[in-house]
Amino acid sequence: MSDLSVDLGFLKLKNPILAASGTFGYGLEFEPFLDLNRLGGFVVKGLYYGPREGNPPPRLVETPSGLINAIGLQGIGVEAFIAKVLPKLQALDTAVIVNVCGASEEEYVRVVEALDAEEGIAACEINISCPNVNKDGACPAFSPESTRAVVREVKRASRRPVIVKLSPNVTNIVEIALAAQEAGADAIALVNTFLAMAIDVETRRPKLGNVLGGLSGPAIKPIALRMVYQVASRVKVPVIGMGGIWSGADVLEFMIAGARAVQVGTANLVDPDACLRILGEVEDFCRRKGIERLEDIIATVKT
Amino acid sequence: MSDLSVDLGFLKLKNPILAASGTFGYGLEFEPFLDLNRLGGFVVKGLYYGPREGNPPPRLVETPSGLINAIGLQGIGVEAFIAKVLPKLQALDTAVIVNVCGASEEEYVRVVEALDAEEGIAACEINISCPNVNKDGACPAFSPESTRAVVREVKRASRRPVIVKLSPNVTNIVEIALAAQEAGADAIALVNTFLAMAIDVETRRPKLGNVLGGLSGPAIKPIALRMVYQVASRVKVPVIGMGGIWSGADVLEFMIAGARAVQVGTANLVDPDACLRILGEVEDFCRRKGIERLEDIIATVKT
Amino acid sequence: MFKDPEARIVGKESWGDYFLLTFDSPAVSALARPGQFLMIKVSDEPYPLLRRPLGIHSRKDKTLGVFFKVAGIGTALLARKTPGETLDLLGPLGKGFNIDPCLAGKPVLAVGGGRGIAPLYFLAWELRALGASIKILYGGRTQADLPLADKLRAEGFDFACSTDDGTVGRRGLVTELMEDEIKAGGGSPPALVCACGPDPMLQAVALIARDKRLPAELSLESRMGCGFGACWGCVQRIRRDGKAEWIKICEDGPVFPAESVVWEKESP
Amino acid sequence: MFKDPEARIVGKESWGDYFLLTFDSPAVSALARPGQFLMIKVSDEPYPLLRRPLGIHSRKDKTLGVFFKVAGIGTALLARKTPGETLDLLGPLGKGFNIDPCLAGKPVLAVGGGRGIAPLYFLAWELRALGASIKILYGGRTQADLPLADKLRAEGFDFACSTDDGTVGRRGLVTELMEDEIKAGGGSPPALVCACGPDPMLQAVALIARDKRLPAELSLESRMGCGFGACWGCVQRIRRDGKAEWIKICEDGPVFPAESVVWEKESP
Ligand SMILES: Cc1cc2nc3c(=O)[nH]c(=O)nc-3n(C[C@H](O)[C@H](O)[C@H](O)COP(=O)(O)OP(=O)(O)OC[C@H]3O[C@@H](n4cnc5c(N)ncnc54)[C@H](O)[C@@H]3O)c2cc1C
Ligand SMILES: Cc1cc2nc3c(=O)[nH]c(=O)nc-3n(C[C@H](O)[C@H](O)[C@H](O)COP(=O)(O)OP(=O)(O)OC[C@H]3O[C@@H](n4cnc5c(N)ncnc54)[C@H](O)[C@@H]3O)c2cc1C
Ligand SMILES: Cc1cc2nc3c(=O)[nH]c(=O)nc-3n(C[C@H](O)[C@H](O)[C@H](O)COP(=O)(O)O)c2cc1C
Ligand SMILES: Cc1cc2nc3c(=O)[nH]c(=O)nc-3n(C[C@H](O)[C@H](O)[C@H](O)COP(=O)(O)O)c2cc1C
Ligand code: FES
Ligand code: FES
Repeated sequence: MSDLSVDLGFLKLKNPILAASGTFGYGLEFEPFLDLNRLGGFVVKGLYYGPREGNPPPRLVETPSGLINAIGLQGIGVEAFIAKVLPKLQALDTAVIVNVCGASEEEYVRVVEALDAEEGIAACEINISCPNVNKDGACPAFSPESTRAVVREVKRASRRPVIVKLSPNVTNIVEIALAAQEAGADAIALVNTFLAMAIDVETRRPKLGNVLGGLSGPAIKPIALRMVYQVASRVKVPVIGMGGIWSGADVLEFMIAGARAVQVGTANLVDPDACLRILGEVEDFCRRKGIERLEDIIATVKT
Repeated sequence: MSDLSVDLGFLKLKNPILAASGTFGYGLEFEPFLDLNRLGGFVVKGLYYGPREGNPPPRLVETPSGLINAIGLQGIGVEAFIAKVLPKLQALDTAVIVNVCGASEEEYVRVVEALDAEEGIAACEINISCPNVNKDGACPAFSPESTRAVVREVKRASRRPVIVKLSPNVTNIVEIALAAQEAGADAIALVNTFLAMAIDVETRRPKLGNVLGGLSGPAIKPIALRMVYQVASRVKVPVIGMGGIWSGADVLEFMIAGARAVQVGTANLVDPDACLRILGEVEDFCRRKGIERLEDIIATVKT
Repeated sequence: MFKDPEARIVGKESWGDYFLLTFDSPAVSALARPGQFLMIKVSDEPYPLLRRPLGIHSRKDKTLGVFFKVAGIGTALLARKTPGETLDLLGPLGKGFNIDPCLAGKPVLAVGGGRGIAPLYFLAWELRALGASIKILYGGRTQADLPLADKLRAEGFDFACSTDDGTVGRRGLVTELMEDEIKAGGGSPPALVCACGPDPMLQAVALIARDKRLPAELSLESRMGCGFGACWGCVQRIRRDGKAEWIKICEDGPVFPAESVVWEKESP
Repeated sequence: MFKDPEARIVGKESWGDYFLLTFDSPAVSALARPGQFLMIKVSDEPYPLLRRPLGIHSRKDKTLGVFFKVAGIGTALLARKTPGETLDLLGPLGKGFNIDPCLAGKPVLAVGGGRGIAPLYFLAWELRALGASIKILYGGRTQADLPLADKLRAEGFDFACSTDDGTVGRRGLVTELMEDEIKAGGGSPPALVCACGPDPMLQAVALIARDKRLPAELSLESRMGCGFGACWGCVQRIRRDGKAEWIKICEDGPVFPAESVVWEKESP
């Protein structure tokens, strides 16, 4: 059996497969379909401090090999999460990561502080890249300055490792990643969704209630992989890659490009047991190729 | 019969369907498959001043609903184009647009000047957005300053209308479009391809000889449409939209979002008569919906 | 709630654009209730990407059935499947109709528009088994949209239909048929109205039910990402304890009490 | 060069992973030459996106044939097509083998590796018709990779085969068989060698041909975007007038004189 564990420095994962935020509910929704403890870990749905309404429907549009969503981070808020959900997650033997949202630097800090008092959370993933909240899709991850500002405040407030999740909707992803690293990020996760749109030609209305939304799924994988490759070859902190992962081969592509771990997003919606299928495919690959330690393939792309 | 013509101000097109640069050869390759004169027009393959070798193969990778290319603008150069190809194009009754490339501002100017002496060219499309030339995919369309610089020089040198073709690999597409407009662009074309990558997990080598390439095709349409919508609602010059157009409905989406004309790219490779099939679908739509002038649907999205 | 990756198709019928597929899925079948639905994979590849939601149309021993109209690429691919092939499905999903045992002996009205008949067929069988006196109203644009009419009649269901063009049954909307029916029923109004169909029809059913003070349950549709509560993609405005909220149709629905559904003026 | 959007499939044979489809395509068939190829649409949807290139394997009146091995999603979809369905294809594309009429009466060697036999079968028929004395060498990993062996023999072709594992024919590479053959031929070396197969095999054929000063034509493969010269995606390094250039395989090839092909050390 190959050793599939990967070490993020601040966190050792059983295997590199994490379920991505917003596509895995609070984790528990998937218990009927898979054993959560077999995952490397999962990232829960984005949490603001208070509960949020989210965007008006329609919230989803399918596109060729892709999905545009404009959920708008509907959710129960951090207090309800701590009271109702976290106790159940604490019983699990896998890395639980909380995706932290905020309308301002202060809100990110408040969420992180509320979580700091609790046990059973492996890390916070700071979502500075959601395209579904501001009207034009703008977010802190659009500039190195605002990235640095949020990350610095959050790092100051948190006793936990901080993963910073970046947006792909930028000219220079490396510059943003370096800013996050400089401000203290313990890891960089990328990519969040691509700002996108669809129009119903019969009614001439946008197909999403929110007009714009975020594109995910296999359609975006080649762009996401490029960004992970660019970032991983420039930062020192571990990179968590994602965007359109659908198979074990996709995971390996991201790892060979430099990711130490990956997240599986949209695939979970289509196949609630996708993470385990994908993990199985990674295992098969290692066996077939005689790879003893999966970590050995990280950043081995021959360019 | 609906009136399908569209007016770009400097150029009236029979219909809004142009074939996109690099996917339509020098036009003549398509004569066995369709009547070029039925097109709104076509944009020939990108031309540097001199002939160019292009990138080592493999130059193409198929991805889910997409295609990554790293041709690297192999081509015959502007002199051979004028001598051997242009005479044949001059016999056509459709808008012939030349896609102009350059390694420097001076080269763009040289190409435009060489073309200026010739007849039978409706406009120049300045390609400041090719991701396949510099190692990291960078191009003038990455910043408002370099966009402005190239466009200003080209406008000064050219007696012809200048269409500026933008890159989608930027944080703020509106800012770049405004810079192009300010520097004198007669129209804005977007989008060029998305910088992308694929890795062969068996060999751990990039699947493209050039490592990085540009993603096109239906996979990117939702992102391209979003950008066209954002730009069209902010600039005064006409916008030519493209990215993943595969059907008449796609054309209508781009026009409703604000494009005055569109370009069909990758679809031409799969179906050499794609432009005419798509045109037929647009006609059918107008007939079914009782649209007398196709121009009336431009920028009518109800947000 | 299971994933059955290999539900073997054992039967197929079709009428124009309408298809009925039956398949063996013992575990899912054992739990299925009328109004619940399945998420069915339509491709092994990531195109089309998402599973498609289809109501449970019938159950017989270990076999389930779905009845659907071809609406696009996903249902078209599904329509090409043949007996012997397998379906990959999740189910049973959602909550379904509220079948109170004390409906035994009471009149129940099931109102289906077009493909909306799908879950009502399963409902009708279960209610009949319970001893309720079920009447099915089945409407469509034209006769071709009522492919199940003969079968319903042959199976002895009390049944009436309507078409927009009058090719069969009452000319007009199925909700007009519903009003006739309630009027004709006179002293014994239905103890429950169950409806499934396009939004405007459901809105009309809700109005009639409110007007006549009839309890009604509506089976709603929406675009679904997952079908099991994970993505928050499928929400509908639902009023609960006086507060209107975005509620997940896949988890808390797809069936809701008519009076709880808040209709948007226009769906965008 | 045409688009035939509706070439009706009239025949299908299969051997494990290998398939032979024949279809009516009068206009394309009328122009087809051995070594030319078709670009075949494998899906009506933009997934898989590109057409797939397949060599023309046979021609009989208005009917053409393709012979292929399932290599991935595109060929797998093609393998599911059945007689009565239609294919959407572009063809005939490329230049094909250089069949000089003065080959009549002369020995020609056709060397095919695995699916590389596809275009050689058409070539063999045409050369035989011309009066050339053709010998086919057919190699594969194992017997299952030589599904056409019986047919070639039955049709009276002079024929030999090899397998890596020795399950049938000479144990070893088809290029070793080729060397044997040339040696055995003694005084009458082939007037032309035509080869199609994986790159390493073609490289070996080119070496032998150079060594023995035999004219050889190689049919190359590469990833193709369009197949008709529009995208510059399919290039191979070819030496012409002493200068090595990236030449489009789809337009100037796929068949090139062996000595003009410049091999990269390793393909990336
Ligand atoms: C709970 C539920 C139960 C349903 N039961 C049935 C049934 O029993 N029989 C039947 O014929 N139809 C039923 N539908 C509708 C059916 O799901 C759609 O017709 C189908 O998904 C269309 O997919 P397509 O690929 O054929 O069409 P496309 O238009 O190509 O689909 C495009 C996208 O939109 C989504 N979509 C389109 N229309 C709808 C819709 N009305 N509801 C939900 N998603 C939609 C699809 O899932 C897909 O993501 C039900 C829908 C829901 C939500
Ligand atoms: C001129 C020419 C003639 C050919 N003739 C035959 C033939 O007669 N019989 C036969 O079995 N095969 C032939 N091939 C190879 C055949 O085209 C590939 O096996 C097929 O395209 C693989 O597609 P897929 O979807 O099944 O595999 P996938 O691996 O899923 O294809 C992925 C992508 O790579 C491309 N691709 C993969 N392998 C090749 C390849 N070797 N050559 C070109 N493109 C490739 C595909 O077009 C596609 O875009 C020929 C190739 C060329 C270039
Ligand atoms: C329905 C949906 C909801 C999402 N919600 C969140 C979220 O709450 N927080 C976040 O950081 N990312 C969110 N994302 C982005 C994903 O975590 C992931 O970054 C993206 O989908 C790319 O990965 P994929 O292509 O594998 O889905 C969401 C994505 C989808 C599809
Ligand atoms: C093979 C290929 C070559 C291309 N070459 C050029 C080029 O020379 N100049 C240019 O401006 N754009 C070039 N493009 C980009 C297209 O013109 C177009 O902007 C892009 O492909 C998006 O449109 P599509 O999705 O319809 O293909 C090329 C695209 C492809 C696929
Ligand atoms: S469809 Fe995903 S939550 Fe309902
Ligand atoms: S495949 Fe497009 S030029 Fe050869």
